[in-house]
Amino acid sequence: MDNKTTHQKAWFFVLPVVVLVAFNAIIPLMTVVNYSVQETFGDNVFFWEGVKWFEDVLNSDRFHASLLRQLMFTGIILAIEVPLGVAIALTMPKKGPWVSVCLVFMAMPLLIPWNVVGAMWNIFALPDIGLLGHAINGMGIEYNFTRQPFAAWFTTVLMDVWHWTSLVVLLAYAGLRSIPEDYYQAAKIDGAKPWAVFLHIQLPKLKRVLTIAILLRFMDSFMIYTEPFVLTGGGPGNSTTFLSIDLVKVALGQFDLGPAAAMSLIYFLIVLLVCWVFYTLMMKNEDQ
Amino acid sequence: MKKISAVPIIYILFLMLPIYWLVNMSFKTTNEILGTFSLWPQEFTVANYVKIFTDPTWYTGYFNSLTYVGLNTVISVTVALPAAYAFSRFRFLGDKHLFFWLLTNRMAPPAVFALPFFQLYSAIELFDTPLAVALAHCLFNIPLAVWILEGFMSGVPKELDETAYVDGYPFWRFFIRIFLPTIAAGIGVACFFAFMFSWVELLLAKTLTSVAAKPIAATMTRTASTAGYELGLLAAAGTLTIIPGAFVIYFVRNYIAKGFALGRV
Amino acid sequence: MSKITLKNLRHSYLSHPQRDEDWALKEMSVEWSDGGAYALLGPSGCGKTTLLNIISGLVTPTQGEVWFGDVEVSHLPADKRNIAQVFQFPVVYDTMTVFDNLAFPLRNRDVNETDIDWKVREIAAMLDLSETLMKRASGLTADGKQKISLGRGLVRSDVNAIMFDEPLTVIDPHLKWILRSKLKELHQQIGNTMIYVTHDQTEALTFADQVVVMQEGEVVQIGSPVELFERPQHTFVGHFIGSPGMNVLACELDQGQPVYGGATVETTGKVAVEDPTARLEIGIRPEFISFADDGIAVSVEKVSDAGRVNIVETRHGDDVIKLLVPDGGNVPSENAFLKFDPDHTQVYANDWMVS
Amino acid sequence: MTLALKNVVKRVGADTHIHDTSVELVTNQFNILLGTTLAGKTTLMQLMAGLEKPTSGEVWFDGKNVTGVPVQKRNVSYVHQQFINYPHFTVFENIASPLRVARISRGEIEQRVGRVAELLKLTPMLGRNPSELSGGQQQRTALARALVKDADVVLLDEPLANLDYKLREELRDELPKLFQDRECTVVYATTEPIEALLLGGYCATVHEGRITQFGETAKVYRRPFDLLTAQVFSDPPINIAEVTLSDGRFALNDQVGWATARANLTDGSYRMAVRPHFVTLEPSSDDAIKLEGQVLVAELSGSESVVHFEVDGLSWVSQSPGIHAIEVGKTTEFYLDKTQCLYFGENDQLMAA
Repeated sequence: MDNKTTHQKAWFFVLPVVVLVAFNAIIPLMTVVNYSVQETFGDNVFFWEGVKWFEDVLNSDRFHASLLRQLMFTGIILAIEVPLGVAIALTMPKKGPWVSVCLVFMAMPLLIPWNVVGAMWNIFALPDIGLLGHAINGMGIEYNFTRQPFAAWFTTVLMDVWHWTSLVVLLAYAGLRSIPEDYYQAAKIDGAKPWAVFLHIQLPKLKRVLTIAILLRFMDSFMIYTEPFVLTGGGPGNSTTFLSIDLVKVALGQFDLGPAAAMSLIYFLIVLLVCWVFYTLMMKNEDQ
Repeated sequence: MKKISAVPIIYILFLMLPIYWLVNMSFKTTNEILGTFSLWPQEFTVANYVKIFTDPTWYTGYFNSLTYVGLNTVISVTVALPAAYAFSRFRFLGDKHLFFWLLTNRMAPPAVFALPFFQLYSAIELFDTPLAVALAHCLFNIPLAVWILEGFMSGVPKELDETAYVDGYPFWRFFIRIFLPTIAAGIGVACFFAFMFSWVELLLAKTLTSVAAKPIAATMTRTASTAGYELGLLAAAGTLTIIPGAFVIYFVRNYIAKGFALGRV
Repeated sequence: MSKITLKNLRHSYLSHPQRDEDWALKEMSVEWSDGGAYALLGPSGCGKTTLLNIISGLVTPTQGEVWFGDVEVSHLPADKRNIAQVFQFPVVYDTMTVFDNLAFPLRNRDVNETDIDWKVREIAAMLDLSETLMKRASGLTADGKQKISLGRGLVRSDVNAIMFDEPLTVIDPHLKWILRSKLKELHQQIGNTMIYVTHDQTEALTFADQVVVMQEGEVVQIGSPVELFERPQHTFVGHFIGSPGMNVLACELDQGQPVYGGATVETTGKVAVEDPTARLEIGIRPEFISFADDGIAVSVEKVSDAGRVNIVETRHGDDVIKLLVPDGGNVPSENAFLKFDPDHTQVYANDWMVS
Repeated sequence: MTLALKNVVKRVGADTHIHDTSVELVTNQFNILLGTTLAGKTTLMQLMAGLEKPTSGEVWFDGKNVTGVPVQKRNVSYVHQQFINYPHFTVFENIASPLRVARISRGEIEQRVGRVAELLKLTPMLGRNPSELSGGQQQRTALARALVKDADVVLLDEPLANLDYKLREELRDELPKLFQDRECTVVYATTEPIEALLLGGYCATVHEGRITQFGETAKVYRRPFDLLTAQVFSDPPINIAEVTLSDGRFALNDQVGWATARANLTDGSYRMAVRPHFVTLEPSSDDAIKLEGQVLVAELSGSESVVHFEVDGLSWVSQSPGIHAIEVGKTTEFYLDKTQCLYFGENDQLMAA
């Protein structure tokens, strides 16, 4: 039974939140919408352009390329971070002093400013003076992420794995801890093998947290800007120019407000759409 | 002590390597960094740190960052508290839609909003103040705080509220004296996440500041581009930005797992 | 299936138990026959769950041995002991259907599918689960889920014993008795050894042939429901079983006969107590006291109407004595005297029955 | 303090939780609300406390309409089924909290808390936190908080339901004594008929959002107006059978019947209800009616045996004192005390007892 009481005065409680968020969300969003349908040549003079910018962006090879790169990047990091995070969470101690130690160390990358993460990996991966670059080159593999697109991708992905896998670990760990001990005992008594325990007990109970983990990682990796920008500047060439980097280049670099705004909206809608689909699937699953 | 599996240890080592390298660099002289490859500083120096602590362009950046992060944390959590209470306790017109709308703001790419934000905060003459950044970060931190707090509050039985009203507590007195201490862990977790996301975000922080309120992280990028490769200095500044985060994690370490357990991030 | 023997069992959760209280389970030896229905009954913290976990292998006893038939299993892990357990909160595999849940233990043991199908359907029929076999287990109500937990034990033919750990905790009050009697019925049909842990007297007495009453880590009596009611071996049993519980009144002993309130209380047979400093008490259940024309003089303090009976609270000196008077029976307002039924009056020395 | 509900209705969305209900509780007595879970007992108590507002109708305290008065101003106390205490306050502060809100002087608070703590055997625990207490002690703390403020109305919502049965027995014994010298109207919700009986006072039977009867507890139990009330007020469930009356004889079936002297009943069919403890293993008198039935289930509680059995497809429940070893499946004799049957006529109204 839903034991909430109906109380319209509750709106007063949420009013400050609504005002603050709306101020930050709606006004800028309106600005973007406004730009996206107009053309300007400076001096605050605008001309109505309709959906021209949207058509341009949707038909531009440049947008397609960065969207494709973005999708690839997000796909790769999800494919690595989620299974890796779950695997690490499964091997973490369940109690004792090690738990705190693990949690504190693992959470550290999450609290480093994103440009510092980029700078750190830049220094770490530099072919001559970086530990990683030095080590790879020392093994006889030629590696220079500022020149080789593949090396740049490799470094960017590795950096993201380093940066964000812990989030999946922490979520999965918390999910695992919420499984009552009885389930493990019952499985033992039923003679279940470790794989069956994972498949029939742990994974189903992790479903909810993993959905959240995937959703978050999808959103954040789709919006990624600072780390790759500081690390590679989007290069070499355009090889690591993801959507956000491209957008900022268009908007601030070239000051093409109209196309940038149209691109922003398309971008935002893609994120919203994917999240909405995900959210609905999640809710549907929970109802069952 | 119980035995610990090798996997987490290897993983932690992997996490610590780049950090170590950064710290390592920060204690080296520029000559050593550019001249030789060494696993630890050959000529140990704290000159980089001395520079940061004596040069106002560096340390004010540090203060600026802490100021807007602190401000944002306080604002986000303070306004989120009553809202989360409303969502956890009451049914009201449009509650579910409102909740979902709040969450969609967590999905807005900051890059999308960078320019309009610049214009908006210039228009209200808050540009280049810590308050501007603090308010802008509310965009994603308030929804987050509401989400986390709502989870914790729903775990407190409604009967506790009723008992307090029966005892004669007026609403606000109950809320502050009884309810907030009861969900202290949740407030801690919400503060942690608000702090975290405000501290790590740079795109908006950089866009909304120029000189007076420039965050430390922005100082770094500008140093890197204007003053050539002062890697040691950069590494020292980077190292210093890790410390507040490490500090905060240490304080909330026992709540992290619980905060995540609610599935509210 | 086999007999269960516990030899000189003792357990402490501390690494170096010193004092008496350090033992979660005090020394005990007991033998349970194959196919019996047993209950471990006691208040929370009495050690009954520790004992259950020792038998199922989730806890290794500090001292003593556990035997299943003629095999010592004290150091075998839970999965090697061939026991089944139903936990307080139902454990079902959410992703599977009811059928797959019931088949799970058999599939893990590589039983062929035809046998599995046959066995699962047989057990499902017994548990009234046939209708729901193809449904998702997660959609069932608490009692349905608890039946699945039980069913996973019943499908196996190699089970030495089935253990129940407070299995009715999450069941709706008005459905409890249905499941309670279902368990009893299943025991009679299947004939497995079953061990049932509970703090509820009705569950224990209804289910078990033999009830083990525990208090503070100690077994105070093992007996049939009738024995526990009529001849409690320990004052705790008298207090814990029955509502209201047994009256326990300090007494003296004169030539093997208890003396209470200056008068000799009749009992069957003489009482011999070796320890002269022992604390002596008589115990008599409210059911076995009646008003009489003479006997122990009391004042009537309170009469509570319990529908079927009246619970009368009387006072003799500092002692409160409760008795039951049938509905409509006469309760004197003045000059009341009590008579104890000699057949059901016991004498206790330091809480243990001596008569 | 008199407390009355006048035509109170409570609807939530499309569901009606309380149908038009009017009742005036008996001042300074135990008023028991008896009914199954979700019957509406809690909603009634919340309406009385002012924690919920009625959809329509009024709540009156001492001749004053208090319908719109918030709970803080009603001078009531409330104990929930769950053990609710302020987790970061000590037991002392928990008990003292209503007095602190009322700005009572420090000395008086200490004195009053001390007295109530003594009464509820909490004195040694005053310095502890609720989480360090056992369930029984936590509920005692909640009770102490309810007592300390001298409320006019004390609402106890199944306060013993979450306790082990021995603790429940102990606290149930103490409860009436706690309120003996207090001038307050107690409302006590319970699902257990035996608890209602032992607490005495007055009783309202609640079924699906309606009060079916209100009166002295013992009277409601012995003379239920209708079958529903009899069913609510019976555990184990009351036995119900169709009987026909003709020529001064009630007939249960072809074989079993008994003569009756009741002249006021017309011939026809009735529903007969008889409590399980009047269907026993031993005959209570010589003219008890013998029923031969097959035992379905035998349940033993601490001091009585409850046997479910079947006669000609009709299920019966018998309740006998003492613990008896009863074999399931066996045909056994049971004895019905015909003098204790209740007869219900049209609309299940009581016709004769």
